[in-house]
Amino acid sequence: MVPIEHYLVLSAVLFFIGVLGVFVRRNAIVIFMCIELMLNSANLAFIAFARHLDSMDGQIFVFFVMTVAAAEAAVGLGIIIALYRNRETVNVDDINLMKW
Amino acid sequence: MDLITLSIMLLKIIVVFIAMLLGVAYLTWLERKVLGHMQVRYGPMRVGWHGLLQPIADGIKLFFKEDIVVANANKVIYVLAPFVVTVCAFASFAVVPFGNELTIFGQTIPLRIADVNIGILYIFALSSLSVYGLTFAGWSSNNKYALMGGLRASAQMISYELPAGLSIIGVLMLTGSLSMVEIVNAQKDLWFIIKQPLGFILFLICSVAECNRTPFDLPEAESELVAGFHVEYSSMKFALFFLAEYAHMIVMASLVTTLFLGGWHLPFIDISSLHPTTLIGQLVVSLLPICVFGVKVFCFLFFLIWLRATYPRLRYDQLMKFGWKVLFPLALFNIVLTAILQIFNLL
Amino acid sequence: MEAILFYGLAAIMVVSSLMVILRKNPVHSALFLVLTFLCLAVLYLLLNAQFIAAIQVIVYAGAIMVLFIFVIMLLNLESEVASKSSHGLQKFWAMAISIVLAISFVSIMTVRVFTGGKGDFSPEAVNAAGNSEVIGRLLFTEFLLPFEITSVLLLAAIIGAIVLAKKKL
Amino acid sequence: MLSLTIDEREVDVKEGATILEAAEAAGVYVPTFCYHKRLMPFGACRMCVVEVEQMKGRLVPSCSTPATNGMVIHTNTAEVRKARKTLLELLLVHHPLDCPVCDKGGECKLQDLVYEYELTENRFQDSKFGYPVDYYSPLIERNTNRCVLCGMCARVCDEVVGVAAISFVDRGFKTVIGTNFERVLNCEFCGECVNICPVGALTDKLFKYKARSWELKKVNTICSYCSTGCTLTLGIKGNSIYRIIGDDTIGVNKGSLCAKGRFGYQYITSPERMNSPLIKNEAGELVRVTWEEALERAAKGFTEVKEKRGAEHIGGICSDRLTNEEVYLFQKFMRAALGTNNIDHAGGFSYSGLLKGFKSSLGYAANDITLNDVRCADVIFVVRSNLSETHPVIGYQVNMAVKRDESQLIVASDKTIKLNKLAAVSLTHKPGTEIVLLNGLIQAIISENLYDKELVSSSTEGFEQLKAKTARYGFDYVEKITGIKEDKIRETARLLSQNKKVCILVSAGLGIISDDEKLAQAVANLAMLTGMVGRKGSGIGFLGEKCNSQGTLDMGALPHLLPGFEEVSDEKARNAFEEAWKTSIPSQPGQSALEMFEGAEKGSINALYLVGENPVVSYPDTAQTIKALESLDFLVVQDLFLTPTAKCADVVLPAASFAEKSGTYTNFERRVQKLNCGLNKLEGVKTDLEIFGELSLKMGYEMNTSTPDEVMKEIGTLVPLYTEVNYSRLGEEGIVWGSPNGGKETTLYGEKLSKVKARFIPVEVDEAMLEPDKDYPLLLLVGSVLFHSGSLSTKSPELDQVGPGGWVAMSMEDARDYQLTDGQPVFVRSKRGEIALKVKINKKQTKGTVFIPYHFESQPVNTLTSKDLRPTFVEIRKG
Amino acid sequence: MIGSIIKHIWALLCGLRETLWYFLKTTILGKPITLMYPEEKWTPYPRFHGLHKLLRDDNGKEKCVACCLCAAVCPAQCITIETAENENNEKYASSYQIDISRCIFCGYCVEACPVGALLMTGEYELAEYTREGMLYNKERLLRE
Amino acid sequence: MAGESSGKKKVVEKEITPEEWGEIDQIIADHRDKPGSLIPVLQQVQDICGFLPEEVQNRIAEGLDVHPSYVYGVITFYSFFTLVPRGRNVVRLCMGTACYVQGTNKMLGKLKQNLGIDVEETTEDMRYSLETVRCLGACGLAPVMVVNQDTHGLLNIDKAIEIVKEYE
Repeated sequence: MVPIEHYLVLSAVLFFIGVLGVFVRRNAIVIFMCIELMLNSANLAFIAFARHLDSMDGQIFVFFVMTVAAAEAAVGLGIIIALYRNRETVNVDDINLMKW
Repeated sequence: MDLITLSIMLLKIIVVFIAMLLGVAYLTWLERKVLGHMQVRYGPMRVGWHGLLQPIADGIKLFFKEDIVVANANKVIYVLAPFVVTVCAFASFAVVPFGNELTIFGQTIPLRIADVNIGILYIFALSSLSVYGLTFAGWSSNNKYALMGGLRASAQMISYELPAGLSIIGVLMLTGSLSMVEIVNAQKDLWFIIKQPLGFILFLICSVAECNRTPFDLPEAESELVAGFHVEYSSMKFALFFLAEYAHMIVMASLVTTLFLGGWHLPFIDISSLHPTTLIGQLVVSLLPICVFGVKVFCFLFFLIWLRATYPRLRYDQLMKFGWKVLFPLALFNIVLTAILQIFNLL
Repeated sequence: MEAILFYGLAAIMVVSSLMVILRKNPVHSALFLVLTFLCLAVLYLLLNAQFIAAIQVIVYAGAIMVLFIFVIMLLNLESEVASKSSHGLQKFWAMAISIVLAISFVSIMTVRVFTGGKGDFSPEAVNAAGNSEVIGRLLFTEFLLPFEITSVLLLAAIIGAIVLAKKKL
Repeated sequence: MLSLTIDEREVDVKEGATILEAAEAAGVYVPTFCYHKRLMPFGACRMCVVEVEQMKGRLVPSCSTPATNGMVIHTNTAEVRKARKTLLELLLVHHPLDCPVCDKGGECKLQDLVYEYELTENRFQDSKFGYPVDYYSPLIERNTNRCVLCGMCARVCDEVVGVAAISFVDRGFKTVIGTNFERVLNCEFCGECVNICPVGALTDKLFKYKARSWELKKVNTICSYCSTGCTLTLGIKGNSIYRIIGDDTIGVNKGSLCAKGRFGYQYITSPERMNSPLIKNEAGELVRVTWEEALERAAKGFTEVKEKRGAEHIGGICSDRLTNEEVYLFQKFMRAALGTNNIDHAGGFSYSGLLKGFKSSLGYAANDITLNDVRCADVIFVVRSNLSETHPVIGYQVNMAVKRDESQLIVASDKTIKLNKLAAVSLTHKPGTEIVLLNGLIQAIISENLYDKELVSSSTEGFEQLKAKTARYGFDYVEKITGIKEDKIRETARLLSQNKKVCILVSAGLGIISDDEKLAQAVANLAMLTGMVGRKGSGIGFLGEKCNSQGTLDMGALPHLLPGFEEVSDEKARNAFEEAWKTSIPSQPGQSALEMFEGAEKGSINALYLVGENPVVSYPDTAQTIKALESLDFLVVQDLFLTPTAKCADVVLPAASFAEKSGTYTNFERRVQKLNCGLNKLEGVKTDLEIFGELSLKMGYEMNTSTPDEVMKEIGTLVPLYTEVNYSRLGEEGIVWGSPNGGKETTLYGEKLSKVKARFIPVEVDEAMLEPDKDYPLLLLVGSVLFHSGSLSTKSPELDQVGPGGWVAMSMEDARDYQLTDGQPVFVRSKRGEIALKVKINKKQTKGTVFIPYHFESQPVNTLTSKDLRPTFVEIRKG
Repeated sequence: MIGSIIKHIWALLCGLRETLWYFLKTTILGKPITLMYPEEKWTPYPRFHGLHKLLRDDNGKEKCVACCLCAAVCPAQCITIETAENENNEKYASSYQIDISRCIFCGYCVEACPVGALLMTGEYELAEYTREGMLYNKERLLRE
Repeated sequence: MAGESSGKKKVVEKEITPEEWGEIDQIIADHRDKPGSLIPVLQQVQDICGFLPEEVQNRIAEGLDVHPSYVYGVITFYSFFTLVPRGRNVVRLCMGTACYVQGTNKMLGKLKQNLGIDVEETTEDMRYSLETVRCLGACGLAPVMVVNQDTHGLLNIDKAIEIVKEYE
């Protein structure tokens, strides 16, 4: 039985890799993927706690998180496509105007 | 897990794998033969009696062909893609119950590789993973035809996975379980094709689309895209795609059989209730479900080939429109209908 | 067995998630992310959450990531050129994150805060009833309101996505 | 000027033009069979009928109806078309429809018109003629079944060529074009009839069944035989010439050709052509080697001689068949790369008269008339020139001038020649007495005060001297020497001096003795006296034997002249060349060809470079020539064939023929014309230009020019005469150097000799040397004949067939005296040697002379001749 | 609306019936239209454009007069003729060659022939192992 | 052609005597250098020799500076000139339209039979030559026959034979 701490550490590592990615990368899609990674690390923590506490709530939460992630992915990618169509770039440094 | 269980498990895997390979091989032969006859031709005739050795000849030919890796391809992904597809197709069969139980030498062997309680989800998960194979094959070839084929394939599979998934909700509602074995057992008396005719038809159509078969074979529409996502593949890599496609067909056939055609059950006769005393009798009773299952799978495969011989290809927008605007609402309608009927205990 | 599986998978996940942010080619990033998710799905299985594992594969790997890859291929993105401006920023954030990480490591490993009363859903109980069944029941009883709200969210997302992505309405 | 309307087009034409000519001027096409620009209107075919509004009620033949002012003509009305169609139907009644095997198929006028008039069926039916086909005439095949009786062949043969070998025979339905008693053809075989025949009745035998006309690529180039400079149209398929035709729209010849030009091309594809360089090995045999080795060897040989003995011990002789560019590079090679002035061409014989005589008298070594002047002349004086054989196409012009425009022709010749038929005055003199005759004419003109006093006094010098020297050539004396009577001399003198356009034509190289120089001076005297030179349309034509006789002079293949007639000793001129060539040129004039051969024997010449020259056959005194060649240290011969001379060589380099190279030839008119390369070079040969360039490079001197175009550019910068000449300006007509605007503006010497200071140089000959020996009573004449010129033509089997060698022509009287019959084998012997030949009795040969053509290797007539430039006498005995 | 859907579905079913019908017919009665080629030969139609043939006249003399019209009209330029004169002063083709690998079997040559010396036979088995084998010379074209 | 067809016919050999050659040369010499003199010369020569054989033609051609083929062409053009010796009496039968319909064709056959020669041939005794002409311009007298210079009209077969017989 792996102790829950290990799961949590893994979750934290993944989360911070995601954070780092968001800050480091300039490609909007990759940034978006990093956000997904962060969500998943959170999910891992949820599931680990659910297992640890013999509770189902964590899994239910993950279910909701996934739903939100799916919605977010749909809308986010829609935005990126719209952006690309207008600016011909997905580099966030180049997308620095509020309006165009 | 003792050693015997493990070895039996391994044996099952090997048998099923070899059966799949042979099935695929002779499925190609069957397809060519049936298509030929439907078009008033012979089909393969030269290699072996009525071309029976043709699949082997084809296999050898494919094996010995030059393996080309396109110059500007993304090498890793290019090589990876066919494996992804093949693995997904073959792995799906793991949860299919192709028979009841084989009792031999005192051992009771369930005729399935694994009974997972989310079996149906497992299959869906794998089929959604196989999308990667197609997409990457198309993308990594660095060829516009391949890319178009790959995009079409993934779009088509994603679109049709949805109505497919929804159309079996009815079955799941009736069964109350995601386990394949449970689903089969729930049809002991009456096949779900009777209880879920709409679901069956929807799933039938979706499964054809999932297999990328005519009339939904847009990903490899040769008149427009040369050969679709695998246009740049040759030799064994091409063979793997080929293998995967036909394995996928067999999986889909098994799925339809399991979900709607009662799996290994015979109509009106409950095989599992028979308990013959002789060894031979036991063997027959054990193997009969496999044959029943096989016949049903064969029928569905024949149906797929029959479709191919009959219908022309759809246009891409028609395909998408049909998936989203016809099948999707109908599947939802089927769920609602099933729910209502179940509430009033009519099913 | 379980431990080996966990550490192996954890290693793969860390490496592949690092690759997600290190590879220049967004397609590679996406691929590694898929690998991470698949490993995560296995971890879920280890954590006795079969349904979530399946959903993880179907939704994350099968749908969301496919969408990502779709978009990447559709936009035919070039490999990213490292921008100089982010360099200083990177150092700063690496520093910041490592500090936060270190703090969390220490806190997680040393301060055993995660103790509490056990719930009703022991693995045995869940397996007896069926994982999906349990989740289904909970969703339609205790969590009915959030569940319904989610559907509204999804509807909004569908409409939003269409509005955003469609060239001409 | 007349103005008329043809098919709604207004057109102005000259008075006297026919309707057809007017239509041509208006650009209206009228079909014809029997009309040809070069011929008189005949009106035989009626194909050219047109409708004239003023002449309602009938159709008029446009080729023979003069146009009148205000005529309104329709050439393509329904009625006209109907008439033409009916005519075609009638022609097709007897015409065999064997177009598939007819060599005219594809360029047949009848075929074209039948197609044009959409004649799909014939209302008239009759049996075909079935006359026997003349398969037996050499070179020309006559199939009278196909004849449409346009008569063009007979007319061209009569009107242009002046032979009339064929004519209309019989009458009514049975009329055919035939020869005398339907024998095989025995004519000049110029092929003009073949060229002009609109259908397949007269066809080229060489071309028979070889190829279809549409398969042939047509390349216009310049003939490589005589100095007329005719434009040939080669018919090329694959890499060989299948036929040669004349295109009547271009060239000085306007489509006319002679037998040599038309049929003498087979030497190009002769199997005897060398296709690899040869080197003499230790054993003294010539062995095949690569170009690299051969050039290496040649360069080494020259270098050795140069280093051991000095550059002045090397000599070079080129043929006057090389192009201007090649001659230029040759002399540049000799002068710049080797550093010697020992350069000459054609044994120093060809054109030497023109060179020395004209240059000393008139300042230019060039003619100042054009072929058109000959055609338009009032009086043509032909001196010692058998034009119809040596320059047949010029002969055609003379023929037309006399027959059509009634020019007066004066022929001074030592035997009866073809032109005598046309001559107003025939001066048949004793052999070798031309100069006496000319002096007699000068004396007559001066004594009768007929000379152009203004010109003589203003532009010339030495008149008094001339007058004094010629005073002794009284009529009696001249008659005694030449046999020409006083009245004929007087008539000639009057004709020459009282007409405006007078041309004198003289041939080079026909002399019994090499008195070309004196003859040229005598002719120049006569011309200056009568004011011919410097007058437009008049002048002297000194006709060279080879295609580029003039150009070879222009390009300075001479021991004492640089290109453009600049003296080697002239420091300023030499410096210009030295600067351009970046080398130094010896200031001393080199040795001439004959001197070089003499020097070879004496040891003052040790290496020779012979380009296209075959001295063993063509130089006098063969025995001595061979001796000279053998005493050389090193000999390089560059030729098409392995000639007897080449067999003596240390290095033999195979060269390309005229059809295989580009370049320019300068004809006797000074017209520089472009050769267009038609064939790919024979495997293993190089053009002379390439050889000179590469050899020079091997010798360590770089020419910097590799293509003819570049060479011509260099020539243009160095030679003022050729400044105008560059390839982009050389159209199909070429450029006449020294005459801006293509010769339209002025003559070479300028109006009234304004450009030069002309000098009378009195000439006299030693009449005594013409007295025959007792032992050798017959005077030997050598020269070229109709079917042969130089050794190339003898390599063309078909020409050899009509003009085989191995004969000696004798007069009937001599033959009777010696009791010889035609074809009898005899030995001809002189002091120097003896050869075996067959007798050919020629009625036109003058008594006391024999004639032997000098082209044939099989009859080395030069074993009889001497180098001392004195007449050769021979005796004949039966073999 | 429903009616039209049913109609369409019926049409789809009809299609299925048709293919099944052929399948059964072929499988049971076994009369496919396939020609088992090397064993069974196809009989070309009378106007099939196959290999050329040079004809001889009644006396056994070749009809070709070497007019080169076939070579001139050939759009693929696959006919090469060398002409010569025979002992009767008649024109004949000393060499007549068709490069069948370049021939497009348009039949213009046959139409162009003024003496009817050329014919296109039903010969369609023209595969060869060498390029040289695709060059049909006069002897091969004159074959019976 | 003319040359060939004459080969089939009976040709009577006749040599030209040296005296005749002398006369021929004289005629040529008289007409030399006069343009257009060929036909008169030919006429006079034929009067002497009775025909114009090849050697005579060549002599004339050479003498008048014209090509032999031209002479030959002129001779073959005019039916008056003959290449073979003619008989002393030349019988010319009109084959013009008027005469023909009046039966000269039959008459010709009869004459041929009677004289034993074909058209344009000469009897072996050199007495008769038979020729046909197109029209003599005496259609009013049809059928017409001309013997030497005498014209006989309104003939029938017997009359014609009678007339012919009168000429020696």
